[in-house]
Amino acid sequence: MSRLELLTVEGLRIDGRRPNELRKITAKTSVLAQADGSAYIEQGNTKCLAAVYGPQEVRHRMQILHDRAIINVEFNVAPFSTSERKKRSKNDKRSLEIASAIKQTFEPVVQTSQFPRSQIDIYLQVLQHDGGTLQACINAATMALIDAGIPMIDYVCASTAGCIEKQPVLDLNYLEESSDSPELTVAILPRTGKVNLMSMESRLHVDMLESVAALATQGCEQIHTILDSVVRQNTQLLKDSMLQ
Amino acid sequence: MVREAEPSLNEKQFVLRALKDGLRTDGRRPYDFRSIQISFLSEYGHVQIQLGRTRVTRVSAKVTAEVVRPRPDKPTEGLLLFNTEISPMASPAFEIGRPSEEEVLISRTIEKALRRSRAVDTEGLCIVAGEKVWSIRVDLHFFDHEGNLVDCASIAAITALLHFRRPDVTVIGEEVTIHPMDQRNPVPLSVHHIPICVSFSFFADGELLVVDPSIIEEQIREGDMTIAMNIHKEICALSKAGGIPLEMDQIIRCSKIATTKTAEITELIQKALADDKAQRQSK
Amino acid sequence: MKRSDGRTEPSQLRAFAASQSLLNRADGSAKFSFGESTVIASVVGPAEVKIRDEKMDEATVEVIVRPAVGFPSTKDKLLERALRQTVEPTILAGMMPRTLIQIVVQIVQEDGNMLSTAVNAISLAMLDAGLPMNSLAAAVSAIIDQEGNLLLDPNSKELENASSVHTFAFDNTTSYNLLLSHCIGTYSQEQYLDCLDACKHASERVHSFIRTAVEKRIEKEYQQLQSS
Amino acid sequence: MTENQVASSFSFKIFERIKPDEYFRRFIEENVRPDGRALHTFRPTSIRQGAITTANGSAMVRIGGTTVVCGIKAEVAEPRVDRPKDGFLVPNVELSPICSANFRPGPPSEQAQVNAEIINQVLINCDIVDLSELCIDEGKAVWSLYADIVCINYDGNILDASFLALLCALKDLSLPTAEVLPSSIVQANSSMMIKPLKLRRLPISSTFCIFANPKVTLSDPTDSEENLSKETVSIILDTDGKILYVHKSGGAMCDAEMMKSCFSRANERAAELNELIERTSSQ
Repeated sequence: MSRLELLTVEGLRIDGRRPNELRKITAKTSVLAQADGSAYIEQGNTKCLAAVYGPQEVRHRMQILHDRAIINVEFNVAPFSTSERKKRSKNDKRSLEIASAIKQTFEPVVQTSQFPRSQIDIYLQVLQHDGGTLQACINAATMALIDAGIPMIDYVCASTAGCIEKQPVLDLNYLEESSDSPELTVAILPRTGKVNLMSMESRLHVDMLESVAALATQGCEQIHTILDSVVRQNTQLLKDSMLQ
Repeated sequence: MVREAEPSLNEKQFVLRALKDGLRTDGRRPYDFRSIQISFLSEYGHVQIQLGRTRVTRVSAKVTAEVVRPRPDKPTEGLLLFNTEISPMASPAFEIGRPSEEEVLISRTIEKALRRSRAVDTEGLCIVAGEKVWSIRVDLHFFDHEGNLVDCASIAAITALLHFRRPDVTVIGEEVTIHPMDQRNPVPLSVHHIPICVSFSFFADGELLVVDPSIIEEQIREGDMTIAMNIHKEICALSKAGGIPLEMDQIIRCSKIATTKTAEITELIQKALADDKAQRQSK
Repeated sequence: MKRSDGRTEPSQLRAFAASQSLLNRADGSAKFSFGESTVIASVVGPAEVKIRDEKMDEATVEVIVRPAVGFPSTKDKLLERALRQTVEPTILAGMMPRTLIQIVVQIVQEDGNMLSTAVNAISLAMLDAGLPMNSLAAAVSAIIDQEGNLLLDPNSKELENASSVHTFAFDNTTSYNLLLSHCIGTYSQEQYLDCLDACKHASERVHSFIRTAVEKRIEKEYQQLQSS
Repeated sequence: MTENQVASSFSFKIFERIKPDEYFRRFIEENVRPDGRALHTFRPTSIRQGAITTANGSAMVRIGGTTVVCGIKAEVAEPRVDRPKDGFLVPNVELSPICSANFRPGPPSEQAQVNAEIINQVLINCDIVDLSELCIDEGKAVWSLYADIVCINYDGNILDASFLALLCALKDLSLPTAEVLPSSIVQANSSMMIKPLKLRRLPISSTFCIFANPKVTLSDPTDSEENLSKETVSIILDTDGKILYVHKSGGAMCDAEMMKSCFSRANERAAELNELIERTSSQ
């Protein structure tokens, strides 16, 4: 396999972005009529839909917790989401891992102790996959939870960063992700800057970790600004419509 | 499924108070690993790892090889498979056929640390492109769960891969001959680097941390993180799936700790392999 | 005659080895080997049982077999059922109604006779777990090779040359009852009865070995108690 | 029916339900079984070959209330790398909720898997068929036979019924002649049908169950008899009186004398069924 040139001489990336530039983000909330809260997010060509149901009755009595709500996450990738049709079952280890990571990310953030003996369902559906599935899912889930009016201590904003030829780059796309370069996904709580989730694949020198993580954190903060403005806009609209 | 008994409030408080004073219930300091015992069984590639001395975490790994057809999209690459199903032998909380969250995370961490980081040269496993390749499978058997299965499993898997020998092959034209072990010396796999997992548990809002958590520490922890690293200071996998939010500095500190632990463990593995080699030759 | 692994007698068994209480998470555990064939068994119970499997008048016995390599196949299912049906009659299950006795068998190394090795490992593990039992099962395998010789405790090389494979398990009551007979291949009734007889004698040796193993362990524990 | 009669017929049904073992014991003491059979008689058995026209070979077998259908479908497959000449014969037993309330929907039950495995092992180990007869072109294409044994109605003794059904379906099997064209496409000529598989021996299975109190052996147990007795003996013989498979487990009542009597009953049964198979095949 001939190696792809991922960085041009001018330091531009394969899709023309600068190393520290995010892809275009579009976020919408309340996209589904049936769900208690829902969101749709596009980060470049990665498209993800999230639906939140609950707090509601716990489905399996075995799982009831008496002091807080349980969070249940289901993650699904549409078979048409990649260039080659790949049927990935819901129980494939990778999907299970992502679902469990998202669940554990939101557990300390959602104020579950306000809803004892109940369950909050988060359903995630990836429609188009172009790198950074996990970050898109987390961002979509945050928006959907906010849309559902479930109390949280903060936003959870996620972003990826990698390292190509010793140059830290932000928000990898599919080509960059699959080229064997390291990919770090970070989710932070923007208010405190604390790291909630961190996951990395492929090899990265430990001395680079700090700078790559710092870049990812910057990305998270940028995403936070975008998501926050969407939420504020929506709330403003809602307020206006109520006042009329 | 038999549910794992939760530690009592008293136990919890005891462990936490001790940790605040920098002590652990099994007498270790916070950054200490339990003693690692590596024992080789009679076959090549069959290793048992024990963490600790009395109440041990015990995992064994067994490597086997067979000749198969390669995947059509990767005709020149051999296969590397891991089987990490955990039986109720390790702890009655595990169930057959339905992977628990813990099992999924262990399996994915091993996959990422050993396969995604290309620890084993899979292209060297090709015999005839598009026709025949070696399929190497690593079966992990979990015997006792006294905390930190993932580190124990990663050490077992990589040690077994380093120890394994496959039968030699000669290819003349289309003809492939596989030489039985007793006719020609078997050959080792080519292993590029040795990734070692180091796990951390966090307590008291992420202020306190321990390396190589025991089972009670795992039960009462607020968050966890696993870093897989090799001796070249490359991080092969890092996963902190939720749990208590941490400061970035804390994570960077953990990566530094992991660097030294990795170096120590790698040395230990290499010594054990050298000892075993000497022993086998003297026989 | 000389056998492929250096044994000189057709009725010679490979060296037994056993250790007990080697796992700390299980209620009872044991490792048993015939030569290179090694099995670890663990026993948990009496424990909570799933409502679906609950029996009102006795304990539910579950056996799980984990192969040394790969995922469990239907072959292991067959082994599971044979093992369960062999050891179940030796447990006083009526004393523990509505509970679960879970037995996990991990095959460590395969060199023939996995069924008989596993029966012996389970027996030892159940003793270690302190389950109420009425007797103790012990098993031995034999083959009839292509030349018609009866060989006890065959290794995997001898199994390749077998025309039939026989495994028998007996309890240790005075009448020495037959608990299991699992025989496959082509053979006559006389050959079957010969194997039955040979295995019966050999299993007495396994029984006495198990007895000494347990006695030694208890003695050791007692001494430790005394000295401390 | 008078009121009295209703009451008595009602009460013996209740008796059967609440004290099944005692109900059964009273029958056995009179040397008769609840369905009117003597202790050692098998239920009436019938065979219909070629019951399914869409299959390459099929048979329906009834043993009393137990009905099974075996259909064999042939597919072209690539042989294994290490056995380039051998085809495949894959038996599969299906026990769905349709045939009895004992079975739950979902993945195959233990009983179904175990029966399929017994059939498979006997086929492999007892020299019944020669799989190289299924070769189309060495190393390139072989026939793979999927023998699905579906139970329609379950009333005990599934092993005997499935074995008999499989055997008759194999006897009924006919395949088109096939060749591998230079373009490596397999062409089948369905106008030329052949009977590729010769059965080297005719394995016939007989199952018995043993009661502890009173100590008796029953041939061909029904579902309710199977539930009452845990100890069973299955014997597979060929028509020359060679034993192929003996399995006994589940209790400690059976001794060598009982085994001998089972052998002689199994021999009689084998002769009887052999005649029946001959008669059906010649029709």
